[in-house]
Amino acid sequence: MGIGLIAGLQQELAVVLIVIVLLFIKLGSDRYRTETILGLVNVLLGINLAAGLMMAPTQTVLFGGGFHTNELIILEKNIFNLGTLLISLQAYDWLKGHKLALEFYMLLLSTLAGLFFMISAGNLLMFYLGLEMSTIPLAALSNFDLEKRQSSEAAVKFIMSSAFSSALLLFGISLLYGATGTLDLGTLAASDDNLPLRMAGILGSTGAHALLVFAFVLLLSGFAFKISVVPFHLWTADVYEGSPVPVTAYLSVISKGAVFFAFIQVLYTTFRPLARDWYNMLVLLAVLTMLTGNLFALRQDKLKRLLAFSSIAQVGFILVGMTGSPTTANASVIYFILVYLFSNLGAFGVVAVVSAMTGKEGIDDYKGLYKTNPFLSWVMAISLFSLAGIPPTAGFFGKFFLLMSGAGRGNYVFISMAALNMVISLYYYLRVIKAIFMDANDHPIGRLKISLLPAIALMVCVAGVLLTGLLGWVYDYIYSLSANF
Amino acid sequence: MANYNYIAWIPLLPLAGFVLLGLFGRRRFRGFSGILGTGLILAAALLSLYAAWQYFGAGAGAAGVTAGGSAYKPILAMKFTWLSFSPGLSIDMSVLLDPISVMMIVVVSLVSLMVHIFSLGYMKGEERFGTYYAFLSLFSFSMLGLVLSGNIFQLFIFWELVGCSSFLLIGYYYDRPSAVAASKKAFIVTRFADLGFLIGILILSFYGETLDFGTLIHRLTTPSPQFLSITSASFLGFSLLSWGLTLVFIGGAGKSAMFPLHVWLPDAMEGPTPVSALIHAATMVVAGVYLVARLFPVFSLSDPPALGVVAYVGAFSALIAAIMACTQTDIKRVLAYSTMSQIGYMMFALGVSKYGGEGGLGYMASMFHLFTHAGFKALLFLCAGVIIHRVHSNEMNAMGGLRRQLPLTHICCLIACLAISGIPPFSGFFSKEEILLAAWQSNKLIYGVGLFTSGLTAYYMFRLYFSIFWRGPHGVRQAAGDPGAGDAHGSTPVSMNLPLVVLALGALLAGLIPFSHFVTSDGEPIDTHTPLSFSIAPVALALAGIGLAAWLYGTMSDRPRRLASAIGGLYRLVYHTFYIDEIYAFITKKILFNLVGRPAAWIDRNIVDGLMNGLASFTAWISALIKGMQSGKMQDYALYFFTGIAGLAVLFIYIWKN
Amino acid sequence: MNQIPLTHILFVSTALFFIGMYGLLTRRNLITMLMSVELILNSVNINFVAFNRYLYADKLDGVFFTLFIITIAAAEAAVAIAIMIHLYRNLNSIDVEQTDEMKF
Amino acid sequence: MNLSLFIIIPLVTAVAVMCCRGLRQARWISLAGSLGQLLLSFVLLFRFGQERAAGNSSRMLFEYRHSWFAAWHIDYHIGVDGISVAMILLTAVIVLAGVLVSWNKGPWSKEFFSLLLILALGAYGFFLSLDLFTMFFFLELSVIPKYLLIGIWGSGRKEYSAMKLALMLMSGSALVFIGLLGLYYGSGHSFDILQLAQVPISAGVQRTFFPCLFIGFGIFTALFPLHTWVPDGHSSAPTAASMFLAGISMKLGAYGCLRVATYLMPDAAREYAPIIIVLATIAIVYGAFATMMQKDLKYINAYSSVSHCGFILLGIGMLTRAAINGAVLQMISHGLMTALFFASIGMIYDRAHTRMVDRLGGLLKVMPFISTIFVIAGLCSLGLPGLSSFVAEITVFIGSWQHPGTMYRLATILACASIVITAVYILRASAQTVMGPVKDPQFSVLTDAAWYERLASILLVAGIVVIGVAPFWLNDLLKPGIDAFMVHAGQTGLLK
Repeated sequence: MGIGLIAGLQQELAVVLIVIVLLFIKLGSDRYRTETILGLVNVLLGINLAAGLMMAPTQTVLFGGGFHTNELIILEKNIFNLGTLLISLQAYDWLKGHKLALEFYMLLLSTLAGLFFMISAGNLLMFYLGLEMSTIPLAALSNFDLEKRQSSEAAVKFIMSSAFSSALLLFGISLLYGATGTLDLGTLAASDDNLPLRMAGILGSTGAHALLVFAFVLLLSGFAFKISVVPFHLWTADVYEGSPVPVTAYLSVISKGAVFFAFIQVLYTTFRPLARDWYNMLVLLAVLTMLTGNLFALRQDKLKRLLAFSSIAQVGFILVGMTGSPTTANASVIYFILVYLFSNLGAFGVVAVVSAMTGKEGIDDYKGLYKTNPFLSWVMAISLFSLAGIPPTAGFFGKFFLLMSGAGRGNYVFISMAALNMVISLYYYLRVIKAIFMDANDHPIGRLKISLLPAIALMVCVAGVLLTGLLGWVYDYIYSLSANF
Repeated sequence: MANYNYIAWIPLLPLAGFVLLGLFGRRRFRGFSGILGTGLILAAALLSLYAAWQYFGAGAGAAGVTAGGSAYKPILAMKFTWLSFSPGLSIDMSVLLDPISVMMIVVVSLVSLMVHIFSLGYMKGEERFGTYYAFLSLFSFSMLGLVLSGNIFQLFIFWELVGCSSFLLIGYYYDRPSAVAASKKAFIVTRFADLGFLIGILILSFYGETLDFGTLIHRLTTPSPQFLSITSASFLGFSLLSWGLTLVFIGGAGKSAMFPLHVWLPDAMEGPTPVSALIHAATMVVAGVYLVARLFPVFSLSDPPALGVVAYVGAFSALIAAIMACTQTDIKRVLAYSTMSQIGYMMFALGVSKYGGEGGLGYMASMFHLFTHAGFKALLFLCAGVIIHRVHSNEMNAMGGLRRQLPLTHICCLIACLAISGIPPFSGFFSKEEILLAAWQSNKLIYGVGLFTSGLTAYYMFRLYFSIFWRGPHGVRQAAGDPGAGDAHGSTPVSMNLPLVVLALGALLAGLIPFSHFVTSDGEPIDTHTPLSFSIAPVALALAGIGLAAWLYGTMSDRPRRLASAIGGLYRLVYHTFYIDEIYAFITKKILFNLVGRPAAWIDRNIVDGLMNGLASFTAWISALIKGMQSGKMQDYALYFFTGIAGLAVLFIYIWKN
Repeated sequence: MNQIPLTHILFVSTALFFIGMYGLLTRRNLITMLMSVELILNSVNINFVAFNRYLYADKLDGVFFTLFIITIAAAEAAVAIAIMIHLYRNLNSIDVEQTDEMKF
Repeated sequence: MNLSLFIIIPLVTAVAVMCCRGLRQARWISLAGSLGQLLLSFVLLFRFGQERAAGNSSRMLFEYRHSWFAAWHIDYHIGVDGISVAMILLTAVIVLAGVLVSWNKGPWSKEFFSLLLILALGAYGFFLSLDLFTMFFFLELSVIPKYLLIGIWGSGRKEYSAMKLALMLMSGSALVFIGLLGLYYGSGHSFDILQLAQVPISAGVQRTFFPCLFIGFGIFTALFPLHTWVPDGHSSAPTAASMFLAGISMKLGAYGCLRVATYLMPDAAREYAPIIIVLATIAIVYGAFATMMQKDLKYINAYSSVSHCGFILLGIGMLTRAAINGAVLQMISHGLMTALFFASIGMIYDRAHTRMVDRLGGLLKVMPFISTIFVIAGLCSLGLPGLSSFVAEITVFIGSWQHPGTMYRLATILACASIVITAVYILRASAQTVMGPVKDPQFSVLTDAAWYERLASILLVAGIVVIGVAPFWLNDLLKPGIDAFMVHAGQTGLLK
């Protein structure tokens, strides 16, 4: 066991190790200046990322099937390591003045560990544990702008909504368990056509199918809540708006992305028998999500809230991609999440820097930004173009492949809806661009001195946004990993 | 076969002039731009004369006339494909020599040369002297190209180019709003006519499957498959051949200022007077006649109805223009209407003609009249130029008694007036006699119109003549009382007098050329013999007209005024040229602008674009409508959440079952 | 075997679920809402235990799951209450209706 | 010959411009870059002619293929035929002219030039692409720079116009996108134009996706009634952007309609031809009438662009060889003409600070060069022989007329009639602005064009005149491409 355990759990262990190190530092003393601690943490995270990247590809199954990992999952985790590092770098300015920087990292990394377990989960119990392990610290993180009322409000909304949602998710799991007698994701898939024998005895085969669908809907709602699918999305905007910017970024990219990875695995392996049901469900939800997200985003005046709704709309697009065939769906979704990570973190990075230095978060405050801060403006613009799917940014490729994957099913009305939504979404992204580049402002944001670490993060984001798409092998690599998915 | 390649240089020399003067005329060549332009056109004129000599004279046996007969055959001196559409259908740049084109290059280059020379004096000191010569060269190039075209589309190209150069020259005094308006009007009216021409070309070329004149005429006059297809296809009861030819004629009518497309010509007199002489009297305006003559075999042999249209439009235009000319007081306008009237003669002469042999008298007469008219009308305009130069006014009422101050001009003008009135032995007499004879032989009604018009012509021309040179001395006073005029233009320079003399000689002698030996409908020379008795009526009428004019305008009197008030309403109607301009203005301003243009612009801004903006507003409206969903209250969120689950469950378990 | 039928137990758990749901949707006090969520979790627990006992007694998956749910619920409640306390400091109230500063 | 240079040179120039300091450096580098492009395109022309003369009769020359997204069978695949060579030449000319007329563009000149070069890059890439994905990539690439150019450096209601333009063009490309997906899945999973041309595409697929592609590209080329971005966009844009927008950007759509929609789905093209022709005719006539009522010079040219681009669509809809030929000629001719027009309007606006026709007047006296350029552009617009538009329009007319059928004939006649209306509005505009007495005493102190403006104008006029005087040269270049097109479209039977 020993070595195998460590090899399989390498990434999780690394994260936990960092948490423990931080814990020791905390226990040791508070001699260290915050800057030092931040530097150390970022170095540690960098090492973590490097270690993850250099990790030998293994195919491991642990805990009696409760935990599994393979090359694709390792890649996913590496993506999140990278994302966390970027967020951590961007948070530098904010954390510098925060007295609980260490706690922030402990909670953040616990969350990350939870997400890792969730992605690797082989059964529903592990999945649930991972999910909660990520959610609960995140709720605490939302509250991290301690003096701000909005931050508390966001945290309350987050913890209560997610408690409610996980209760419903559990209810669904319990029904599923009742129907099939297993919690193992693989076995659930095997109970394919000879559906729930015992329940069929009680409810009849139609009834059993109905029960399964109902259980699936409940389970879906749990996922949908996490990834903000309409109508389970309502918490999103409020929480994103109220939380500190790095937490929002984390919520919108890492936590959402991880749930997507779990979700797509569950859909394509566990619930493959129900494919025809969930296909229609996804189509419906995707259209609703894109439309609602966009329509709400149109009317926002605060950048964070706008990005929140934009991220809801993006989820709709990801759902479109998810409806394709297993390989294309998987590859496109993972690729898009990678792209989305760079783009969204680019945008949030700028918001984080500006917010930490000036406290301004409204779109109007960004008027005339280009005059004073061309670098930030270009980062923002490139990120937004990527979110809008404009070439040559990676977002273009990401969206293209998502819709292309979705179109594989031949449902062109659906794809047209998605395309329409791309146009609508362009409007509000361009509003921000307009504010930054075109509008005059009497009191523009002053010339900001950007610290080294956030600057590095922003440059990485821009490089990612520009290169991930143009370099075709990134997609091809992901595709090759997904092929045996 | 003689080498005619040099013919290409005839249009190309003026083109070179245009390019050089257009590029450098403003600064570098400014000083000698007039000399340059004149020199080039002189070379072209000499080449033209040489070509005519070669074609009709010395080289006749070898080239122009085939060995067997004595007919002048068309020669395609050069040809290259300019733009090819499909096999067989291409625009070629070619040089076609046949009697009419050779005659035309001589006329065009000579008149153009005269005008170039005249302008050296007339336009001296103008700010845009170089530009003026550039435009003149452009016109000469286009006109020479037009007459040499061997391809109907090539002709169309040059046709448009002459229209453009006419536009540029009319608008030469661009800071005068009236000149600008006139140039615009000229361009648009002829453009409108060209639309007919273009569609006519499309019809003819589609069925004729060629754009080449020779092939086209051959195919449409013999029972070829193309001929059968175009005559069997019909639209609104007429064969497509009729449509095609009529549309082409509309193009010609526009350029030649036939009723009702003549409105631009009087206004075009806003241009410098030499330009009017060249373009709006001698050359460009007869392009329509030339066009019909070019396609004459088709008109005549295959489609008499279209030829009938030509005849009646020509006759009516001749008459109505002559009537209008009687009341005008602006010299140049009188001359413009007289031009229109004379072109009407040429048109109806073509219209009453037949193809080939003696029957082709009208054709020959028309060309002959074109030839003589070019000379004496250019002379008239140049005389008018001298007068205007001296008096600084176009108004006949402001002149009088100029015969002493401008003796040479007086003589020349008299010759020209006699020529246009058809008094023997001046050139106009011969050509007009033959036109009338052709009309007599074919259509008595048209003959009647022609005869009456010739009387009117004599009247209005001598009205002009007497008003300027005789009646009362006050014109003299005005001229003398104008100090500026006296100093600057005390005497007429040689450059202006020389063309007058040359053209006056032409008007005297051109009638003696045995024209029918050179230019006929089928190239076969014919002999014309007008009976002496036939000439009595027109000459008598002309003399009567002159007498009336002398009685009314020979001395200062109030006879004209009394006559005008005696016929009151009619006079006003004619004076306002039958209100045709007003009708046009009504159609364009009220109907096209207000009823079509304005609504189109409005619809575009408000409905089509409104639809786009409406889509955006609709989206915003929906967005506002659903904003309540995000109420900020957690329990509402939970309710939506729960409803979502319930909805999905119900929908997928009970309704949307798979 | 003289035991209570599974359906009865499921009925209880369903009732509990809806009671919890009702509480969650109507109560304005955050603590009470949290308690309502706990009720739902308990209904889930009952489900798990009942299914395990009645249908799949050969393995203990359901029971284990219940244990974990209880644990996590405790953790969740702890964090939730901590947040609420913090909210109370900022807002002087834990009325859910007042947490609607951010909307639309 | 390495065609990728057409993408690399603008890119390198754009980046270099962004790196330099101040207007002086920026403009010289842009000038060097765009001169390089022009030279390169002449080299391309020369090499292309050489290859063809040497008997290389393959469909596309200088092909280059590099796998891009192997998973989707997407290649970076470029190559040229005569049509693309002509379009590339057009682009190079207009970009150079655009850089020249923006010589003193400020503020933010380096951004301006950089965006302009990126636009050029998009256009080159689009015309070079033989892979639909690559093509789409470049198509969309050129949307946002337009938005920025109009929104930042524009005039009037610039933000509104820019947004409208961006949204409408994006809608167009969204439609194109759907059409591309349909083609991909309907034809055996390929985006390669040459491969797609080999595969028979079923009637159902054609019927569904032809409209998507045609309308999508049509929006770019002002297909009625989706043309409303044109007047606003053109009129608000800075001069160089207007030139580019009308000169090249609208041609992207036309090229797409031709190369993608019609070429790959000829059956559907035939089926929908009546609709296309009706819309094109409406655009031609209605656009012309709407132009007549405009007061702003830029609006005049914008609406006239709607009308003129109608000829392109009409030619494509008619599907006869000459009509298609005319459509391609019109693309090039209109590109040059409208760029010249916008350039001259821009020069006038820079000096007189107004574009309203009724406030201008007598400019010929104060700025003869600019006024002459303006008049030349106008004369070209109204189809004067010797200038390029005449050649193009006549070819379209002759080609359209070859399509028998009363409706087609009627459409042709209406299209012909529009040239009269064109004459009306062009002459009205030039009469009021250029001619007449000097209306405003302030105008009398204005200066004539500077050397860079003269250079730009002369470049464009040269293009117009060369095509107008020697169209056979261009026609020979286009001929093989159009022949191949017609063979594929199976439409050769329509020709006599």
